[in-house]
Amino acid sequence: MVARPEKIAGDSTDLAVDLCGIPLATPLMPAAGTLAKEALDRAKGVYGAMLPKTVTPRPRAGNPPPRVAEAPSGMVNSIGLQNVGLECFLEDLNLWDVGLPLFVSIAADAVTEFAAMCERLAGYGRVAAVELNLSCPNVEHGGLQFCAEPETVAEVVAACKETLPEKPLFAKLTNEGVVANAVAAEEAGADGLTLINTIPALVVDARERKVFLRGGLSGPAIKPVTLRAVYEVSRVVEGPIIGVGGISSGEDVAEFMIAGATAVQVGAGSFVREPREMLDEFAAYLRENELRARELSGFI
Amino acid sequence: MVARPEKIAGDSTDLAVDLCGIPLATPLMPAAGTLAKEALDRAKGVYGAMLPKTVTPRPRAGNPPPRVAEAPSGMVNSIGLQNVGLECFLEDLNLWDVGLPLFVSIAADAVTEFAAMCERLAGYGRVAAVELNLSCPNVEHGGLQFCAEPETVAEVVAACKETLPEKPLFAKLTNEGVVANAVAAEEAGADGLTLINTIPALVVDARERKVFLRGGLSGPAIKPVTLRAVYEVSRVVEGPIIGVGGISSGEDVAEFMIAGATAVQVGAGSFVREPREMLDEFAAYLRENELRARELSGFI
Amino acid sequence: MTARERFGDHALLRYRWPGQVPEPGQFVMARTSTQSLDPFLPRPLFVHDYEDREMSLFFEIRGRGTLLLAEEGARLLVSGPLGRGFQTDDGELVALLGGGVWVAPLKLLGRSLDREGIVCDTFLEIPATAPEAYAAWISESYPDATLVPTKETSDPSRAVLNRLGDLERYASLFASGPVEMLSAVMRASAGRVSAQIALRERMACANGSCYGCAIPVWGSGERIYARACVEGPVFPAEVLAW
Amino acid sequence: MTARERFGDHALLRYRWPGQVPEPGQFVMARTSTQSLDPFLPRPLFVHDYEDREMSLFFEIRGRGTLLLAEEGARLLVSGPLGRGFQTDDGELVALLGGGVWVAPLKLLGRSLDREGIVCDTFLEIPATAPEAYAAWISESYPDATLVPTKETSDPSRAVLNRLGDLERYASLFASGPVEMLSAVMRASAGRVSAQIALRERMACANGSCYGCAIPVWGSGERIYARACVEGPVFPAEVLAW
Ligand SMILES: Cc1cc2nc3c(=O)[nH]c(=O)nc-3n(C[C@H](O)[C@H](O)[C@H](O)COP(=O)(O)OP(=O)(O)OC[C@H]3O[C@@H](n4cnc5c(N)ncnc54)[C@H](O)[C@@H]3O)c2cc1C
Ligand SMILES: Cc1cc2nc3c(=O)[nH]c(=O)nc-3n(C[C@H](O)[C@H](O)[C@H](O)COP(=O)(O)OP(=O)(O)OC[C@H]3O[C@@H](n4cnc5c(N)ncnc54)[C@H](O)[C@@H]3O)c2cc1C
Ligand SMILES: Cc1cc2nc3c(=O)[nH]c(=O)nc-3n(C[C@H](O)[C@H](O)[C@H](O)COP(=O)(O)O)c2cc1C
Ligand SMILES: Cc1cc2nc3c(=O)[nH]c(=O)nc-3n(C[C@H](O)[C@H](O)[C@H](O)COP(=O)(O)O)c2cc1C
Ligand code: FES
Ligand code: FES
Repeated sequence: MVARPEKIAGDSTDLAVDLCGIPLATPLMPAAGTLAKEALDRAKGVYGAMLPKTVTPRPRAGNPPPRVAEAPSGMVNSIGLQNVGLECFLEDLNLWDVGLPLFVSIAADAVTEFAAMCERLAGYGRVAAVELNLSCPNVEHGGLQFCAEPETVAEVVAACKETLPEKPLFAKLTNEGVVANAVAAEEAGADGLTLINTIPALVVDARERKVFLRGGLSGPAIKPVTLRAVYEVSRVVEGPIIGVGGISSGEDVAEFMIAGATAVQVGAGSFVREPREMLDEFAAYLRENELRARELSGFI
Repeated sequence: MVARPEKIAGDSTDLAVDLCGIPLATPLMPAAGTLAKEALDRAKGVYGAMLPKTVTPRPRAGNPPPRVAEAPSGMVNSIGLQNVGLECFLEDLNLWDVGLPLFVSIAADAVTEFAAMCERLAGYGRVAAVELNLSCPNVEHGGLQFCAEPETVAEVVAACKETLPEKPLFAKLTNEGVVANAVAAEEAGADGLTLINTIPALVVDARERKVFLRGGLSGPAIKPVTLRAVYEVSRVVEGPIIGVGGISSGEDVAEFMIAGATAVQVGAGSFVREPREMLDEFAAYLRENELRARELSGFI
Repeated sequence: MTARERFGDHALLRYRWPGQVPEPGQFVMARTSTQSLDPFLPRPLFVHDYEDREMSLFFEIRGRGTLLLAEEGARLLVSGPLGRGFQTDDGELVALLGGGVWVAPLKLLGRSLDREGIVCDTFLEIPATAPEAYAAWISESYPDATLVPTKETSDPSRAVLNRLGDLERYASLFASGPVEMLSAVMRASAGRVSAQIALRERMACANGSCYGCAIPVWGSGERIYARACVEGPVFPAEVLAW
Repeated sequence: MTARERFGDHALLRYRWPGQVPEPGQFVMARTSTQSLDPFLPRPLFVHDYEDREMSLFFEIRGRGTLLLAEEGARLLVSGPLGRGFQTDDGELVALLGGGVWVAPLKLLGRSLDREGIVCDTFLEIPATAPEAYAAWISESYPDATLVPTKETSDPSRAVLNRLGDLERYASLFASGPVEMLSAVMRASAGRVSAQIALRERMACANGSCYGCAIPVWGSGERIYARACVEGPVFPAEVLAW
């Protein structure tokens, strides 16, 4: 890992990037579901955009514990989208006002609900962009994930683009079938893509001889898989890619941008290291290589 | 990780399992491509079966270096199936004679070639079973992997079963689409399944700003993903599953069997720890829990 | 790092702590390295004691994380203190109930009650199976505590409560022990005496972000999930929806 | 572990080695922990020196693995010696050519040539950029060596060769240095003098199993891949298919 520089990030380095016309002071932002109001102070001066946990049309209690388990160089989680629901979220929208462009991540049980949420968000000027969490079960299709097939991905994206034409729309996909889904999303009108969500995983408790947790794997363990997804997709789509999965250092940020990402999100990595340190490391990397952030993305 | 027991494995513990009628003294075997002739001594008294690197119809030089890179809790490799080809392999077959049932892993460019290899192997009584490496490119289908679709999986398995009806046939699958492919393989006549092959991954060299390696991820990093595959597939197939992916301790072996595996393969883990230690740990686990190996598999 | 002691499979770490002064019942996140990504997560551990800028942790060696923390010569990286601890406002007689390694946070609690001039009776369960060294250490570090060996009763979870006798004598109960003991205290205290209970749930972020450390509680009549790392780890018994 | 020295971003580790006696040019696999799965792979390092059951490694701190190995107080876990080293059978005048950190294996080679009564001239490239401490250490640990500062020439890769002069004087050349230097030696020696070259390629298993450490060589007229960990790391120049 790159050593921590004396200078703090930004002052001497051009970290700014542009995401569908939204100017970001740095290419880092929180991954959906990994930065809560209680920890907002970590965002200031570090992140280029704000992204709260996925919101659903109605409040969700979430899954019973255990919800997290450790894995080699990573963790498995099954939170169950615990959230207060769209209306409460919108009432408290100003809580997320930290002077950063606000991305809102949404999920729903049905295509029509996705579209309705976008329509509701259209009225909020403070919302800079919307991220569609397509890894949630599609109740109309027997609980199959929306991103299980390119057809449903296209369906959701098209419906949302129609009700929310004026704001950039990011489709967040899982690794399985990512290239086909990415193409489908872009053709249906997605302005950008967020790659990737957690990878389906299982943790077994050998002592109790039972399944301990069925959830999604994230953290450094999945970094090589995410980099592959970003790289392959960047070769077949036009729009910008937000890379997410396994970032825990400034060098990781550089790797994702080199592989084809315009910006990155930090999730599990922010639980074990300060995002500020990652940004400092990334800034040091840019200085050493005499590059500006925007020059790095899609280097190969 | 379980502490190393005083007793050495086996003497007090019943480690034996049965795989399609093939008795294995222990549920451990090498993962294809991770144990060469030079290291055979590690197999004796540890593994329940022998499994050499995948053989192809003709010799293959393999890929230019670099072929391996480290990843968080794992490694990425792109060897390119370097091997001497089926005929040389068969000439030196006795090299693999260490008193263990011999599994032979094969790969080919076309369905007909798979079938021809099986026909050739039929004559060799010393070959106990055949593992079909379906993660190799299908030249007839524009280089798409054989396990890219259930249809091709079924096609290869059926063709091989026809030319080699008398030996157990194991279909080795990748994680993508594993459940559908597993069902297809079993319906086409596969006696068992090997889950899983490496996960497509990319390693970026940030210093040089280039792709360092495009290959497959293996090692502990993928263990939760592999366990999930074994678990989900074990719920929909009848035949035995050989679990492979991320095993580096005796507790890992137990976890795979609890999740639904009848036996396991050790790959990258054997590069960093002695398989003998893993077996000792597994034996200690069985003693602590007063279980025999065969009682453990599919516990949940 | 000023001291690292081992009692069988338990360990006590002492180190200088120039940082924020901990409340009793708060916890820290502890790890041994920043270079390695495995074990990935730091481990949550209650602040066992704190005085004169020295903090200590008392824990059971369970798996790799605690094993590494207890290892001779290992580095110690601590962040905290975190969470919402015991609320000790009412100045009368209170009772401290502990069991197993979970007695850990009660040392600092006893110390601060003392400082506030609140009298407290301390009852600590000692499992019949507890190793010699461990039992010896407990009686030494909790000199005023009544030790309750759990063979004494058929129902270990109630052992300490039985010994406690009439609950109404106490302004409040403070409990940290095995889950069975905690739920027994919860039930017994209901509607009779205020009780505060120190809970544990697996954690990842420890700052409220991941929603991983879910504890079922009553929120305006509904059963909802609170986060042990920010709304806890200490909860009033009456809000718990176990 | 008997000693751990640092010269800028280079480190020297000395430790007791009761195990198998190493040949010059052989390597070991070194790591600092078995508890942690990250960094995952041990690091291949040439045996720098060996005498009286004491082995040493000399390496450059490149990334996390070597950083951890160089860290004060870190454990050291070593397996080996591994691979096929320098073959020193013919008893005449030979030349040792080294450069950068890759001079590492030449210390033990010089020692065993000495023992076999083979006279050797040693030429070591010192990059113009080399830190003071490093240069000082080199001249101290290779007292008889001719140091060749690479600013001396426009083509650093040939610097050592130029200094060497007439190759035919030597029965064989033994080279370990930067890749450019090695290929220069390979070309220059072709058909004139036998040369043995110490190569590096990324490794995983280090026992021949993974086919990861591929080195292109000529095998019965064809360009094939040999494995540096078992057929190497030292190769006769004439078999290399660079
Ligand atoms: C707020 C809080 C305070 C705690 N204070 C203490 C303390 O003062 N002393 C102490 O001994 N322990 C305490 N724990 C539990 C401690 O965090 C776990 O024992 C530790 O994380 C286990 O890590 P490991 O790597 O050793 O074991 P792992 O290998 O992670 O797991 C080994 C076993 O430990 C158990 N375990 C793992 N994580 C937790 C967890 N978060 N909570 C409960 N059990 C777990 C599991 O049953 C697992 O089988 C506390 C936990 C929390 C949440
Ligand atoms: C047979 C053999 C003998 C070696 N002997 C020595 C020695 O005596 N002294 C010494 O300083 N180094 C030696 N090396 C190189 C050494 O193994 C690497 O520098 C080390 O693995 C880097 O690990 P790291 O974690 O510090 O760096 P990493 O974080 O793994 O990588 C940092 C950089 O090191 C380079 N690197 C990584 N692995 C290798 C490798 N296997 N070979 C070459 N470069 C690599 C890469 O360019 C990478 O950018 C040897 C390598 C081999 C194969
Ligand atoms: C605790 C936790 C909660 C998450 N919640 C969400 C969520 O609400 N919506 C979503 O799209 N992704 C969610 N994710 C996935 C992350 O946004 C991210 O895609 C994934 O974790 C990979 O990134 P990482 O390796 O940096 O964690 C969550 C991940 C974690 C670890
Ligand atoms: C160096 C290396 C070479 C491999 N070669 C093969 C191969 O020839 N055929 C095959 O089916 N799988 C091959 N694999 C995949 C392994 O058999 C195994 O499926 C995978 O590595 C996951 O197991 P692991 O995590 O224990 O390594 C190889 C893996 C590695 C690391
Ligand atoms: S540990 Fe993340 S919310 Fe409590
Ligand atoms: S490192 Fe595995 S074959 Fe050489």
